[in-house]
Amino acid sequence: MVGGTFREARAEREGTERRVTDKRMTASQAVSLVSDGDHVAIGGTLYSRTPMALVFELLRQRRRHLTLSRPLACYEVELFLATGAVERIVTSWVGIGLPWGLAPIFRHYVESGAVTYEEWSHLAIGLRYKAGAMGVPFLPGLSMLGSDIARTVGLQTVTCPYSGERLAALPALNPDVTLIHVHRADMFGNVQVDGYRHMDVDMARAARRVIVSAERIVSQEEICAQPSATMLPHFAVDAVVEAPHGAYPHECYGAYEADVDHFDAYVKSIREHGIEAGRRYVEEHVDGNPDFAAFLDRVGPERLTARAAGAEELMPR
Amino acid sequence: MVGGTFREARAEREGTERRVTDKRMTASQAVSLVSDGDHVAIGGTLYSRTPMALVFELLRQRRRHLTLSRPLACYEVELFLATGAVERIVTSWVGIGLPWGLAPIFRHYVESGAVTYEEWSHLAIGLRYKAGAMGVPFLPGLSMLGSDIARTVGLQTVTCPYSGERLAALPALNPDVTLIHVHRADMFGNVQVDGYRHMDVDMARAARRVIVSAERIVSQEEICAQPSATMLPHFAVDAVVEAPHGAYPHECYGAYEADVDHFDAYVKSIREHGIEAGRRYVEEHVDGNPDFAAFLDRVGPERLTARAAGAEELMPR
Amino acid sequence: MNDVTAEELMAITASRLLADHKVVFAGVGMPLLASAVARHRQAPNLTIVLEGGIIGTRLLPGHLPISTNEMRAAYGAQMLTDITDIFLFAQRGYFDYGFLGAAQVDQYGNINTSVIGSVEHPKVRLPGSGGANDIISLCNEIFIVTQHEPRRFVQQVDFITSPGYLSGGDSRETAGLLFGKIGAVVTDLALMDFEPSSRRMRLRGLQAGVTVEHVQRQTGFDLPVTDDLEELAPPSPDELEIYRTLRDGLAVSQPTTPDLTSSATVRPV
Amino acid sequence: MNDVTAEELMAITASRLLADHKVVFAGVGMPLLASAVARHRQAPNLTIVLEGGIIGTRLLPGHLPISTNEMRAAYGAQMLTDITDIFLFAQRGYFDYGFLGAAQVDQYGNINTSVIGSVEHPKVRLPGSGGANDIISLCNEIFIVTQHEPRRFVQQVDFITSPGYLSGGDSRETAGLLFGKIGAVVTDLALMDFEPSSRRMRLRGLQAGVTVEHVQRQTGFDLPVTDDLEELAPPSPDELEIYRTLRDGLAVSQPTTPDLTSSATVRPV
Repeated sequence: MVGGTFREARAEREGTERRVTDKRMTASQAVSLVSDGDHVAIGGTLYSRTPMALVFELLRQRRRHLTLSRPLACYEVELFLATGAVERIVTSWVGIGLPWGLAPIFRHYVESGAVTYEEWSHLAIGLRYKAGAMGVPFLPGLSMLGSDIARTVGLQTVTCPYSGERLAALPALNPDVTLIHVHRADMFGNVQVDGYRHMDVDMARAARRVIVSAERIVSQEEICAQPSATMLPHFAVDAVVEAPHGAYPHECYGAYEADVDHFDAYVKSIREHGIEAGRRYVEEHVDGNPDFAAFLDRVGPERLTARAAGAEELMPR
Repeated sequence: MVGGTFREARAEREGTERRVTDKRMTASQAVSLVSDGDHVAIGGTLYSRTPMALVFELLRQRRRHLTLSRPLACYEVELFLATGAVERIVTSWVGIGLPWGLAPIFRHYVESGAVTYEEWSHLAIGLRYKAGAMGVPFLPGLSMLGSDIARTVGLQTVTCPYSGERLAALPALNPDVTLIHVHRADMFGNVQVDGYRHMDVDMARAARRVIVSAERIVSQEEICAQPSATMLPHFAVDAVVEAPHGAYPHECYGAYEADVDHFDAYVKSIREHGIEAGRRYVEEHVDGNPDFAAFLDRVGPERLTARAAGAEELMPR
Repeated sequence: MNDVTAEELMAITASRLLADHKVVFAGVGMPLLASAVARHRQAPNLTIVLEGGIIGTRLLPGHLPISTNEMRAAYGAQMLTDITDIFLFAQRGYFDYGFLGAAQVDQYGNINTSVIGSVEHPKVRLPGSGGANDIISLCNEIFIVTQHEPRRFVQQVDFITSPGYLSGGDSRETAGLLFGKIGAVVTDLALMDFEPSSRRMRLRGLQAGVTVEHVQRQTGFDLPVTDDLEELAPPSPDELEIYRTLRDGLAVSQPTTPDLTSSATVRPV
Repeated sequence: MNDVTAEELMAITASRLLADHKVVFAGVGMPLLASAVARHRQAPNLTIVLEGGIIGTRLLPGHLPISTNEMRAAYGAQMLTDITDIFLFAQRGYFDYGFLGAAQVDQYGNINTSVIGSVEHPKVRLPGSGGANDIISLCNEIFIVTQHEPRRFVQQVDFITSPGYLSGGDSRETAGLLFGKIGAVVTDLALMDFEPSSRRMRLRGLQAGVTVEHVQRQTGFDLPVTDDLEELAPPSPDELEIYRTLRDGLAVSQPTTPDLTSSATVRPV
């Protein structure tokens, strides 16, 4: 299992400055907060509200020896694997999506033993982030018990001092850096999202540093107009990156649907060319553009507009 | 400490019907779900979003041997005490509000030993409801430790099986019935509130039965138009009572401020006449009216309108 | 009936397990489709919950979700929250049914979606648990739907990702899994349940035209047959129309007004 | 200075403890008022958090809240959440300061707001902890503000509602309170802190015109004096105007644009 003690996590949090200051920066500046060997948690789930603008920048900067954690991981993990950036994956599921079958690059690295896949249940990942966010070293739960995933990760149990019941003890997961993508943020880092929140709140509050990319940078007044919609306060956020369509080709609730054609093309290419195709994807889409906006330009406005229209159709009215 | 085991709480929850049906009823019908000896949790906090229409009905029905729990309790607890309804109070604070000093009826019953005040810290109450809501028998925390309140309630500790740290173990608190007041509910019991949520979510999900009063009954379409604002889904709610101004004389965020003049009059009267004034309050304001709407009629529309205007002035715009 | 696909057969048979006014925690794919069919037929008040933080999804016909974490899965929902919160509802006992697919299932209903071979030296590393371990551990009654093939129905799974009855008897409870039972396994050939004391899987019903022998040949372990073995009704035209319309997107009337239809629950187990 | 009330003196002295760009978890009453004064003076980027689920309150002058759970307390907030969530932020280490009043405090900074007499046979049953136990256990540095009277400053509190340094030395840590320190106690007579190893309260500063002897007479235990005892500056006209305007409601300009004022922090300890 990864991570320091919860005392260290607390001490780091205490020692962190909570300056109310303009935290806007480029993705490149923000991602420089990530060091080789860090545990990076990637917000959203599967292909929903993944901070792709930040993920692309992290791929570009070619960090090494990373641990990556997520609730459910999608093809972005394959890109980190293919470029040799990651040593350990902590999640409950790795794939691309049901119709695309198994993820071949993931299979290669994990089956060969080159990379460790630390598999927990979905709720276990959630409770691990939540323990980290709550500032406790573990939380009790009732899943994982009796399974081989419990055995593989070395799950411990804890006995309730009142009822005598034995429960699973999920150890706190405190990422070094958490990346999330949101709908709105002000320059100080107060952030709001629409729709489901995935595990973003706990993942961010468990972390040592938090980088947020946002569809829109708004005024503090706009945040304060709907204070109940605020998901994280400024003092839980270290960097704010403006990134319209910043989850593309993944979806952003209410803003745009996922681009499944993009996944199709990716999967077709890795089925034909293997790991090399993963590297080529990074060369073409990440290294081949100066920044994420340039990548989106090459995707083209028609495609982005169509995904936005698809989202619009699914919204309550 | 009160309450059955978490296994019993789970078994009750499993056995409960989750019918999607019209759950609207009168306060009188709804409150008949409460039995003598029950543990009743009262939603909101202090004088904010207290379900007063339901509280008045519970006072009218003169239940006996109740346990009452809340995050912070206000003068409503004195009314239950004065009418002999309550045996035990589980909370972190009992008063009326800072300017009104100590609560004399509360003092009388607790100092004489007639009623037990089980005092926990504010967070401890929150984690106790949360443990109940999460379906676990306890949650770990880092307050209460070293204090005499821990000693008095028999707080146990738990050792983290990973770090070896010793933490406070807050035992699950599963009320028999939770009463909450909300801004909007549909007839099935999907409910939404504006502003802060107090501990309503955990308190409701920890409970065996949940009674909701609502400022407005709305269509399911209105709920579905803002699904992220839904605080409890229909299957966590057993009864829905329409109660405009249903938190009066307490506040309801965005709708009306508290009526501090009403508190002034109450406090003046108990300072002069003691417990008897508490009983008289119930006779006059509860028993003296056929229902809560009639009580509000006697309060008068001018007073209600003024409190609504005060609320309007404080809202973001 | 030649034109009924195995997937249609499974989804429709499975849909009949779901009674009205219940809450089902559905995995994506067949479990979700089966739940949607039930909602359009005998269970208009069925509440479908998805792990993506979604309560009360309605689905837009022809725009079915690929995952449990996307807008299509949230269509028409009454409540959107977060992932962990959904599982905590399950842990509290709110969810009558947990509904899962399975890559590999054994005679005690244990599911493997982690690895073929050993975890140390995997032959195939599968995606992993996702929410399956939690759903099977926390929901009140579990239904499993999968294709009936010998490589899927094995004596003992290579790896217990999601615990059924573990090694049978009371081993599930002993492991600390205090709640939930594995109610049924539905396939394109049969309906199975579990013997109450040994907790071994047994044959309860046959899809139309399927023999006990055929089911046994497609099963990697000995499958006892219950005394009251029944033949399952083939998908009705009505069921097929609902299924296909959901999938392909012609208009299906949404059961938006609960309690108007109170058709008796079709529940073969 | 005759017209400065004890409450004004305490709130203004306490307000100077708060540095800019910090997060303060404030109790209602004087702690909140002192925090608001700081925000309008040396700490325009101070974030005030209240246990009612409120982050970043601004307060509307003349409409001060009576509790931490009401609209007046939420005025201008950046985030509204629930009560437990606020305390969990504290438990994680986000809150630089915890700021409390006290009915009774002892030489180790333990606070009693539960009972005068014994809990079994109370002379006076006080309201209880509220959030005070959690604030003092979980925030990074604690400030206590209260009136200086012998009945409030006792050798040993009747009941430890909210643990300071317990019985001194490392007893706080030993009890499992791993974090936080009691930074200062502010009264209408003096400023106190705690000796680093014994953790006993000591006199650090005197309000203008107050003698060591007077403070000692008003204190129910022996109060050592630090070598660098200082005289605290009396409230400035500026501070008094801010305080009174907040309380009474004439216009005070809101510090809405952070980082434009970067006045040096006035911090006497």
